[in-house]
Amino acid sequence: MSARGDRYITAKSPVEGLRRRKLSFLPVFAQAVANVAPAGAMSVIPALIFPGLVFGTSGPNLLMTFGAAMAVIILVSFCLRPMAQRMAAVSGLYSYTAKGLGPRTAISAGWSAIFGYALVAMASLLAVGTYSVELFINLGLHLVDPRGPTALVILGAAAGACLLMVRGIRLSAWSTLLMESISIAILTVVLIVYFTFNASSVNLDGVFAWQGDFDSLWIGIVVAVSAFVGFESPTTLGGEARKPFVSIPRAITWTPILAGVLYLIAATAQDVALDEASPSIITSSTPLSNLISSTSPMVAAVLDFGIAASWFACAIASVNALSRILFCMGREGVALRAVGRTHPSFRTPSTAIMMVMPAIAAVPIAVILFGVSPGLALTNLFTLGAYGYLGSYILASASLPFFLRRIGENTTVSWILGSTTPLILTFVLWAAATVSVQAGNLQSLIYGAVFLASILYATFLRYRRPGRLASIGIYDETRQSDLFHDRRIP
Amino acid sequence: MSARGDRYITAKSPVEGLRRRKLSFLPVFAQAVANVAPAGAMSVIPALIFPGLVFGTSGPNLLMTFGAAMAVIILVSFCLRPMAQRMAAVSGLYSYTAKGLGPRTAISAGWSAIFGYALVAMASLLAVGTYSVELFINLGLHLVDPRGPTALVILGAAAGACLLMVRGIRLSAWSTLLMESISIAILTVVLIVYFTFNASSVNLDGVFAWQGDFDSLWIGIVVAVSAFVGFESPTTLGGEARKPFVSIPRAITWTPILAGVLYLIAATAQDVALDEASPSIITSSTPLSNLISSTSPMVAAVLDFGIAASWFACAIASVNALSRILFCMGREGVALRAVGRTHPSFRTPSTAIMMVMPAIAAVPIAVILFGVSPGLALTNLFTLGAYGYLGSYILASASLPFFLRRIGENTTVSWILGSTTPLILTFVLWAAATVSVQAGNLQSLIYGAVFLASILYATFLRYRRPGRLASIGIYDETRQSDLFHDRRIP
Amino acid sequence: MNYRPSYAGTGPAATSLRILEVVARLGTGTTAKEITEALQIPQATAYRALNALVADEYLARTSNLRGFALGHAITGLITAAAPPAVSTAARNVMERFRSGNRFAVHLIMYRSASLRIADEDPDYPLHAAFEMLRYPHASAAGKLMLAELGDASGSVPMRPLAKLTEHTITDRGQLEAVLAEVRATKQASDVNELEEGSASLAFPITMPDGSLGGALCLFGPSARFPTICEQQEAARELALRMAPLLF
Amino acid sequence: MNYRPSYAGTGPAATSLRILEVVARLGTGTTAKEITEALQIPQATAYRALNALVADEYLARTSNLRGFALGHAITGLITAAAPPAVSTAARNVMERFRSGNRFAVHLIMYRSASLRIADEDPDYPLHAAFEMLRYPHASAAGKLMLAELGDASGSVPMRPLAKLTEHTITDRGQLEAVLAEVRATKQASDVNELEEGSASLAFPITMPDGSLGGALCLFGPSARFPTICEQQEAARELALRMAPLLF
Repeated sequence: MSARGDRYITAKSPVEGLRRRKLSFLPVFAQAVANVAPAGAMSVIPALIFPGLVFGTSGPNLLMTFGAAMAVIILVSFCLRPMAQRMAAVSGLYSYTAKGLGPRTAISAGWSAIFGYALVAMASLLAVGTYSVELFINLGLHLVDPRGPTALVILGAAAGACLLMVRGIRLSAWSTLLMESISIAILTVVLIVYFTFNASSVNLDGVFAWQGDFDSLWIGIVVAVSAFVGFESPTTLGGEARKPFVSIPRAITWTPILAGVLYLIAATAQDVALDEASPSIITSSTPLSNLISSTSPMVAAVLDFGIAASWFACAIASVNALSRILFCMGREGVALRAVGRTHPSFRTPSTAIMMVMPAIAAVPIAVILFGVSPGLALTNLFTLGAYGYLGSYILASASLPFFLRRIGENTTVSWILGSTTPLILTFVLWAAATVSVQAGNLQSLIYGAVFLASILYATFLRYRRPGRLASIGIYDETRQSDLFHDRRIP
Repeated sequence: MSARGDRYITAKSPVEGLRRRKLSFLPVFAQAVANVAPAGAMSVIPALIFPGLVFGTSGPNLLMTFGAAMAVIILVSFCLRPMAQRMAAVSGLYSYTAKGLGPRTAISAGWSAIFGYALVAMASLLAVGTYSVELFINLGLHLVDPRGPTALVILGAAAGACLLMVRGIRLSAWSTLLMESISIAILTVVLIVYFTFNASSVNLDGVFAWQGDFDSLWIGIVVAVSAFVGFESPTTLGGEARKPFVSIPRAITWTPILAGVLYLIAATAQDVALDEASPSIITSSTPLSNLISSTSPMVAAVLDFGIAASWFACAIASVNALSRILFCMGREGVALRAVGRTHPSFRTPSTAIMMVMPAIAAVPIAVILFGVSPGLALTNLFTLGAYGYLGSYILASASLPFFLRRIGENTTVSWILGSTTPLILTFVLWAAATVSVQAGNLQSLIYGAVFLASILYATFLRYRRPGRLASIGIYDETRQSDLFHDRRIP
Repeated sequence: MNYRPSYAGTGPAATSLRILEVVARLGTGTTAKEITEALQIPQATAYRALNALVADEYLARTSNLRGFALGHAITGLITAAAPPAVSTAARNVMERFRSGNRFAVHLIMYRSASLRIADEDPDYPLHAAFEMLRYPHASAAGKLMLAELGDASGSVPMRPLAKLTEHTITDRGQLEAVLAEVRATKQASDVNELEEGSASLAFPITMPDGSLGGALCLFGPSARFPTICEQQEAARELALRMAPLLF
Repeated sequence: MNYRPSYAGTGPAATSLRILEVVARLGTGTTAKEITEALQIPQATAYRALNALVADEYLARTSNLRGFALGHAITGLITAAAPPAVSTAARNVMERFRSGNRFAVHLIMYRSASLRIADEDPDYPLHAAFEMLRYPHASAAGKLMLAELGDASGSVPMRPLAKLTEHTITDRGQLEAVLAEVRATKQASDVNELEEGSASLAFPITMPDGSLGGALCLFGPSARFPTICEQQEAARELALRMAPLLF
């Protein structure tokens, strides 16, 4: 039947050059978990972004906020899952949107996703630097000015991440798995130990109390959602996963659930722990570490190491995902053709990785050298990144019913999911933007500008390069070797 | 591969001559339901055998009794199911026992089953006669002596049944399905109508009350179990069912459940209805009919027709099962070789049917002509039949683990099921026999004599005809046509 | 040739397919124990899957009830999926014929009421291969098959007849008339029916029992149809020579 | 040839197998709609089964994601189950050879590391066919296969080597030595190893690419083994002549 499938099975894959179908389930799962960085997020985000909330005076309670965020993200994963079961995407939500809502919308989804991954990668490197220096301090090193060492650590981390990523997806995925496991283990042990020693002073009343209003709940949910973003990143490994239609749907289904459970536990724990902490600790950029260091600097150092490892893994995972979207855009001709190149022996999108990594490292280094507060910078970078993710989630979720209809597998459920999920996400994004604008924050405007630019670019392509626009939506297609081997037996 | 499977696939089936794999699920299910005869049983057995119990003064309550009996029977069906899934038996429990506990034990199981089927068939014909005459009376016919017409009806029914059975399993199975459906429908409608019109006088208190002692409970269970026997009869249709490994396990799993539910409803209804009836109605041989006829003779006539139809179907189903066991025994040489013949065009074990039917018809005719009370005769025939069934259930249930071990599919669950179920059944049988002997009843002695005879016969075969003993256990083996057709394509 | 157990699946369907594969490999008489060992699956899983396969007759138990064999229900899948085998000798005969012929010469085989391209002309690959497989009423080779099947309406689901070109026969009555002619002349033709501008002639290759096993197809531009028809005798002779080499 | 949908099953495995059959029939590009129509099953059931089959790579989606094709995971089953095809021409050559030979002459083919009896001598059916298929180390044809497979221990699960007769080779070292000799002499023998009193010689039939495709086996009483060996040249010549007719 070899010649028969001409129209159906292309001879040469559009994403040729990646190491195909070699990645087993665990590294695929690690990509999702690392990009979410639950260890990092549960130690930084709640404490960082809820400084006013954790006091429990005017904020909604953490459990409810995280629970609602988890529900929203699970809805998104329900929307992505059917597409992940049907298409071995290399550029994730970008290619889903291309298949569902068309190439022009896909440009916006792709740019949003790249924006999100880039900012989270920057924030991750910044967190790596901050926690590493905190680690040195807890180990007893006396630093006159932490800015120099922080910048150096960021530079080193960026170089190391770059090396791992270029050397191969398996190496980078397994190292993220290792680091993420270490960090989750450390955090768990430290929290257990801390609570065991401080059990007497634990007061759980505040955790389950409802003291906020609904306005603060919406904002809380937006922030909490940002602790889950990245769970969708295995959708960029469709070309490299061994069984993409098993491992990717499974990874994006279970990551939000796993992360959600960890967050609910950590939120409860920190709510209790920080309830009695002094304001200086709560407003620091490494609150959990500071809190613990008042008990034991050595334990705090271990904790710092774990959190730094988690963020390092997150940086790798983010850039891995980002580089694959860029790689596809390069292949399609809607980005620089050069980023569509793969490394001949490591079979990774090395050009894309090498091109984005300097920019990603430059931002946190600049932040540090210009003396911006790391805490403030982290907040801004994470929140800005979350806009990008949410934007791509909205477009990809809305793609589901159109995607299924296009391939002739229309279902009613897909229309329900594909309409409610984007509506909820849009409401969340809108609520966040409104509050942000009222607070005089430029975040929503920056993301708005990026989104607008993507629309302009898509329009430009529409009229000037329609051929390139038409080529959007490449993925890891079925190859001859995936088919029943129609050669003579035996 | 045709020649390859010589040792594994026999060229000629040992049960050649039956119409193979033509019977769809419904007639298979009908065989089970008809043999249980729920419509007949729920109108006769509880009222018939519980005359002392329905008064509610010293008896255990009906719901609990039937519930316990249902549980026991479901245990038996769990034991039979794995064997039915693996072996397309034509002689039911006889061949299961042969495969599990060996041919000598199988002789006892086979004789017990034949004994059970024969006695239930006799009782069924008697019930057909009794209810038909009751029908004539309700229709206004004045009969001087009901014995003559009853005997004639029995003779006619036996002849009709014989004709249907010889003409083909499909014809007889579909007619039993039809009759059983009619009778269940009639009974349901009549009971609903009766209770709707008499709703004011219904008193449900007695139904749920526990007034008995455990001794009477055991006896009650034995009697109630006899209302379920026959559910296993599709295991004799392995050669004729279209998909024996689907339809037979399904039929023997669902029949006890369906019958159990009907019984629980009917027991409740009758308990209530007969609670207020006069002793003359309760002690009559057609109590439900008499009860209703006091309201409307026309409705009672319809009810009589339904019950008679149910028993007629039961007679057919019993003899169908019986004749197939005899047929296999004939083929194996442990019964008259002649009964192993099949009808050349109807493809039924016609010789076996023609040989047993006269004997089966003779007994109820004799009972009637000798003026024995039909009620007393029914009780004795049904109870005696139940001994046969229970005996075969005990041996077949105990076969399960040995059967599975012999075919290399040993499981722990089978040992648990295969030891507890026979123990419970033995206890039930023992309790019944004890009470029966104490009451001076010969039933248990008669069955004991049959069982002993089967052991003696098996011992005779063991020493005098070991070859015939070795040939025991034939079933509908896989044939060449069941295998992947290894002929040239297309 | 490689024994390594084939790609492992996760779902219940995959377990069943892998069990079938083991039975196909080891042949009639494969036991449950051999299956659990080969697949490294729990006994309970294996028994459940085995009983389901036996119930649906994809497997059958051997007379001792211990062993398994492939059941008749799998025949359809294997028959449809097994690639047609064309020996070197047969290929050589085809090649020699092609070298003396201007037109495309394809060898078709029939499998459970559908077509398989057994030997494609390397110089002129089939354009409309997909349509040929899917719409037998539109091609010469397809018509040969429909004529052999007899009651085409009952045996092939082609309601309504798809219109591939202006000339495709979409009327059932007309198709029946054409099929009757095919039966009479023992050859079938298509001019612009499968693909605009292309014509073909098909000649049956019969199996030893006389039934239709394959077809020899000549393809060319529809304008050259008369010239294609001149090859008739040579093609018939080739079909006769191919039969023993194929079936 | 008959289109009627094959025997319908009830379980999820049956649904999957029937879907595979439809795809095999209709070929690459079969859509979900065509499958639900052919099988008369609910869409949701079909989609679930299709996605499970795609996940386990028994099916693959075509480039437009609408269509399906048989995936590589099914190869093992089809390869193992498909019956070996022996054409009339090949059978005739076998028959002519048999008519001038006192001993049994069987044609064996190899499929995914197992043997298939492709053409059995009608006058002397194989007694030990089951053992031949199951225990390749004990027969001449099996040894040819093991020699071709190279590292026999890794590719065939035969731990421990079954002892069929007193003479069966059960020592791995000894077997390896025998296999090395088989590779060198390009023939294999078995004397009393498969069945007491019987001996055989096997000669490889190679495929166009040079790999082992089948074997020609001479069977006779072990007492006559020297006489069987005299047929060597004739059998080798036959194997050469059979190759293009088979592969």
